[in-house]
Amino acid sequence: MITEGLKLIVLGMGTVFVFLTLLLLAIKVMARLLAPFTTTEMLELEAEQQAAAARRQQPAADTGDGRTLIAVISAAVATHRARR
Amino acid sequence: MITEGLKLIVLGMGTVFVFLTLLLLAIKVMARLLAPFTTTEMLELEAEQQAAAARRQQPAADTGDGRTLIAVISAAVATHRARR
Amino acid sequence: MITEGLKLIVLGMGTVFVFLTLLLLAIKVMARLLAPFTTTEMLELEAEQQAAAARRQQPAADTGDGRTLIAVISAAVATHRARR
Amino acid sequence: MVNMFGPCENIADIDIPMGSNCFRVVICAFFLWLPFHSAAGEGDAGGVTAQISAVAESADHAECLPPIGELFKKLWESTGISAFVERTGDSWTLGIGRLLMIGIGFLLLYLGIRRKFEPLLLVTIGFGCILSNVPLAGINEPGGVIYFIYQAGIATGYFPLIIFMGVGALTDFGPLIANPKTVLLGAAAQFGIFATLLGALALSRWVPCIDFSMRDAAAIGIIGGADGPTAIFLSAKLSPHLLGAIAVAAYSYMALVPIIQPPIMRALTTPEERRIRMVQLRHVGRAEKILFPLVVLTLCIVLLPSAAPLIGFFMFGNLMRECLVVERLSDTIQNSLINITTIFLGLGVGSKLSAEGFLTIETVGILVLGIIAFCIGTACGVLMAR
Amino acid sequence: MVNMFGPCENIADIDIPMGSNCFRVVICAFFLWLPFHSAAGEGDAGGVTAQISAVAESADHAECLPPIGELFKKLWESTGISAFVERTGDSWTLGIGRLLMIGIGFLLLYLGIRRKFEPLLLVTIGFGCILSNVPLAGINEPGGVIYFIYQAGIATGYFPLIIFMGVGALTDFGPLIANPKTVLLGAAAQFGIFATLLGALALSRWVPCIDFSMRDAAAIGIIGGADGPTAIFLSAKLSPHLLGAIAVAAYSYMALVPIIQPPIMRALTTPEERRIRMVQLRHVGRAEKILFPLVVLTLCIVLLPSAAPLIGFFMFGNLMRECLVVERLSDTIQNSLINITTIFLGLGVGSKLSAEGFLTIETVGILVLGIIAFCIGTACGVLMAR
Amino acid sequence: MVNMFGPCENIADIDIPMGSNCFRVVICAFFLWLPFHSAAGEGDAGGVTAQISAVAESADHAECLPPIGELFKKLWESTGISAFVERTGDSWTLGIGRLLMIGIGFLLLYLGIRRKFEPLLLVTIGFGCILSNVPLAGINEPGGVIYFIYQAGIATGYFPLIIFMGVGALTDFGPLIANPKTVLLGAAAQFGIFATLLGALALSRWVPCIDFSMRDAAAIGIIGGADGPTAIFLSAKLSPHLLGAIAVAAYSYMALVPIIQPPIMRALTTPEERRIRMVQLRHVGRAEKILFPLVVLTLCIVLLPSAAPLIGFFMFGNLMRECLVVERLSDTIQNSLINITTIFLGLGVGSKLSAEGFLTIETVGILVLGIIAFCIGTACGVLMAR
Ligand code: NA
Ligand code: NA
Ligand code: NA
Repeated sequence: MITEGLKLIVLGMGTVFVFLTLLLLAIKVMARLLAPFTTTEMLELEAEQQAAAARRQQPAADTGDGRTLIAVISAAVATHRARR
Repeated sequence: MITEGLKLIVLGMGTVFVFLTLLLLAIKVMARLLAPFTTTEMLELEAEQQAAAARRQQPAADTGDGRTLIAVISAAVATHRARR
Repeated sequence: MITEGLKLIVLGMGTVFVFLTLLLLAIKVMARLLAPFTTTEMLELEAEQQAAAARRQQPAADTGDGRTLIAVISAAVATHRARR
Repeated sequence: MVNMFGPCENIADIDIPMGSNCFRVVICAFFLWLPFHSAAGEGDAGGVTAQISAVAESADHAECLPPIGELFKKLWESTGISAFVERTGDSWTLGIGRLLMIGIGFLLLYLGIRRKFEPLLLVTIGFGCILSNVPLAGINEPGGVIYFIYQAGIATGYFPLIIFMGVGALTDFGPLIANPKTVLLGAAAQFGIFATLLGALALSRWVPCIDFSMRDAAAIGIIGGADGPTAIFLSAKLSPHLLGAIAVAAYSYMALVPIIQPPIMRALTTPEERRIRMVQLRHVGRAEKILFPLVVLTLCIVLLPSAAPLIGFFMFGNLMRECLVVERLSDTIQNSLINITTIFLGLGVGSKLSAEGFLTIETVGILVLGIIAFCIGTACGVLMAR
Repeated sequence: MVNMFGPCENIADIDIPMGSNCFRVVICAFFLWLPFHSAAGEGDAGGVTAQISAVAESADHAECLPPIGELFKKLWESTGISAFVERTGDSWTLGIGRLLMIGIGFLLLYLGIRRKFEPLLLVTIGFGCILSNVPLAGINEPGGVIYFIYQAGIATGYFPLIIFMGVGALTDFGPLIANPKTVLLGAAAQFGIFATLLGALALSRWVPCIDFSMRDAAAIGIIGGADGPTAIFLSAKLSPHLLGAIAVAAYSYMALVPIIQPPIMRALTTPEERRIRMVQLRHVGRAEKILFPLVVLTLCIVLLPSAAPLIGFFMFGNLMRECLVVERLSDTIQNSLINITTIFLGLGVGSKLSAEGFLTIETVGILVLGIIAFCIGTACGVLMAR
Repeated sequence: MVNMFGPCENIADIDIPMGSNCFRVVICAFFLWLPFHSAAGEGDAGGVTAQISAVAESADHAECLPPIGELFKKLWESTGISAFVERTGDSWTLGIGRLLMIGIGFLLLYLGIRRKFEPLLLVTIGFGCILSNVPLAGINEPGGVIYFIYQAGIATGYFPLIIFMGVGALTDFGPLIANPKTVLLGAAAQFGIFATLLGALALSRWVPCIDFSMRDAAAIGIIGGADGPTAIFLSAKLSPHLLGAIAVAAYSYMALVPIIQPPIMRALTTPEERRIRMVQLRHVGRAEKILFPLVVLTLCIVLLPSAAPLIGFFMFGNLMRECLVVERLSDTIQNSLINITTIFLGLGVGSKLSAEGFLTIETVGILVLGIIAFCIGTACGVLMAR
């Protein structure tokens, strides 16, 4: 029985390595093929974050008139809606 | 077979028109019978909207003390509760 | 048949009383055994409530700068998150 | 969000206010389906006249429909009016009886929607009752959907068990643990139950047309406990033919609790007594709340194992509520799961509201017994509480 | 929230970014399972070669595996590549046909995800199609999960009924009640339906390889109504072997509504007419909204009882939405229940997208008929609306 | 919100703090049900003594109960105490064995609630274990609810598939795609799996009372992968009689991951190595995330089609999560659907924790093997990662 088990192990380990290696290659190929899309997306994301940061800095100046609070509330509401 | 299809069409179209015409009549009869309720409901709704509008105008005057914000938050919370 | 029904009633009522009495005893025993835990928990709860009350009193003084509102919003958000 | 399952709103959104065209499609489609319907072998075992069956067979085998005049005659025979009229000749329960039961379904909807009597159950039971009594559609015959719901969920007892799990997850036993003497008020339910049982046996003994077996009487007795899911669970086991009447009676009287109880209470108690009951309860610890369902379950296993399915699921729900480590599951049980089960439970109970099962003198007896027993139960509860 | 059903994220959280190891476990586990797979008697009735079966038997009885070289040969025979190649010899529908259908599954995913054509259905149908056509896995054979979903939920008609209940709970009939004449626009759907039916019969008559029965033609006709759940419900009854093609056609054309309708509408109406339709509707009262589903149901019972299951569930959903006393149930129907049912409905429809059933000249005919019929339907709708 | 499914809270709301009277109703009702119980033919095939059966028969046929003294004797015979005592005479697994298993159920509840070891599964499995071992109630016999849950959802493999869909919808493969080399860490799981398999075979060879077949050993091996749903899915196929022990072992060791892993990791890695792993990952695009599940599925179809059900449902869930056009469905899967399935999966696994199946030397072997294998798996994972 233990010999049978060793057979199973050779069979299993060998093929699992083949499978996982192929998967590793497939992911790398996919990443290379899709690199342009990924880069564009990343740049857009960064631009957006910078714009958001800029927007965030400006209203911080005029705290007195309640705009910050309204912004906080709106952001909370937006987050909440986005989450559902 | 195509003759059979035409029979089905005559049968189907005829009866569908009968059914839909009866439905049309039924909706009209229902609307007439329920007209008093609908009118009352509509008037109540309008009164409520006017009251709400009046209420909304007043606190807009005193923005300084934060009441507007509290109203905004309460309204948001109420909407949120109503929605669930 | 009615005699049979009376038999069922005697059987049922008797055993239900036994069951409920045992349950009553079990709850009392449980309450006594767990009394130390319950007391600790209750004291913690009270301490927390007092702390919360104290915290609530303090910021009530400086309403002008919007901290109350932020506290209200944070509390609402926290409650909302806790509830899900 | 609205436009995901049909083109209904698309069309409306663009330009023409067509409202929803979905149901018009259904109507058209069904006129197409009509001639093939019974041969499709779906549902209406005894529900379609032999003639239509013949049409369908010819349509099926020879691919050829009868002449147009005959087709219109068949069409007439497949309408509900024709079915109500013609079937009444064979058996009143198939013709006019179905019409009466549809009326009762509408009455239940009225009670649920307008009077707000236990709407969650009366609306679903009422609609199930209407659908079960539609002639020629076979919704309540083997292959039909409501028949299936009853067989799969109620005859087996699974839906009431899930409801109990949900009720457990919705129940806070804190007040009971703080004031354990109230446990003995269970006798109130008991008096109601046994009074109803005796009443059922008395009816059976002295009223000529009523003949309840011991099992029937036991099932009827449960109405006196004014607990809907238990009544459904046990009558599905003890006497399924009375399930419709028992469920309707149980939920009606559950709805009457807030109406009947206050005057009885006012008659039997003094204002001082009522004020006394409002005393502050002690704080109940988390450990107590977690152990309570396990203690009840243990007692149940030791003394009354045959009640373990129902009490077990009830306490499982309560444990998930109180243990605070499976809040995901507890939330789902309290919402999606109990709601989905309630819908199907109601529809399934409706399947037992057929004319031959419901329009009997027994049902009248059950309804009358129920209301008497309920009053007795309430009165005993109040007296015990003193 | 992420870490509740596996150790996947635990490992990642601590130190090593292992990502999710769940699926690696699955892979390892399946290599273990492999030699026993067919003897486990699960799913692959006709799906596994006799040799593997023999291995499994020996593994089962004599507790002894064949020599390692033979084991690797068996392993090769249990791969998908080998199955696609070797089966093509027996029957192209089992070999290359499955591969083509998997391609069609990916195409449906593309349409759903990238083109956003009815994604809720095309993503689920597409994935169901891929899984159904995996060789040797037996997912679409007795014992397999998608076969079970089809048999339990679609062949019986239960899933479309639940979807209809959900659509009812999502539909606001207010505009229709305010302007009841739009009801007659149902004729638009009707023209589409009957034109498709006639087209199907004409194809059957004059195209040599196509041979639709009357039932098939009726089922195909429903595509012209551009309503997915109705098409699925009725083709499961009338001609299940065409269900795959009909469902794909129906959902594709539903998705095309917003693309095809505006130009046809612009061609057939003047700007003034289009503006006129935007007039303010009257206020519709709550009582009207509550009674509307009951009126439709009553008419259906009186005139067309065989449509009662579908119309009944549709109106049940709508009543729960409008009656406002069972909001719990209405919410659950509009969310959890319809979503869960949609997932399984899509997977189940996918089971009808097998090579032998779908890769036929009939499917091409159905797809062509569908698009023509849909244009006719839209044009008639617009003309009727004038 | 609380008062919708019973009169429980109504009564409390008004005046008298009755708490919930639901369960008292259940108790009363069950005393009524008692004499009829076994004749109702529900569940307890082998679970009720012949005498009670005789009572029930007489109650059924002659409508006549035995004298009151004898009734109390029967009542005693239907209590749990009596069953535990008397059955021990026939077979210890029916008497004292059930009591021990109920104790193990309470232990699992303790581990889940107090120690917070995988509470979602250990609480439900623990409760399922308790309910399955209640004497005379027949919950785990044909007709009983937990028996049904096991047969319908676990023996078929459907519940683990749904769980996998949910886990897929909860898993973010971003880190794995950013750093694909971590895929090879799957070998960690593999070493655990094969070490456990060898261990099981060794036990079977050298320990006298243990006799695992090749199938059993393969099923036990999966514990080494520390993945609960896979272990349940495959042991339901390979050796259902060990499912209880395997599931308990798998979930216990899953719970131990965060406890056992850090010290092993600290022993095998240097602080510098641990810091290196925290490097910033690259941004992973939406297209990559959408294609990843499809790539895995394709590889699986090509190389290992027999794993397609599990991997397919896993990747279906992940695709729905990432494609962003079916968020409704993805939300429902991540919440209602996976929660409902988890509840029933746990209860169903509990049905395999019966005394005769679980209280064996094999179970001890499995538990010991599991803990050793888990340590090996973790150590190999860490070593591979270097
Ligand atoms: Na009588
Ligand atoms: Na032809
Ligand atoms: Na041995």
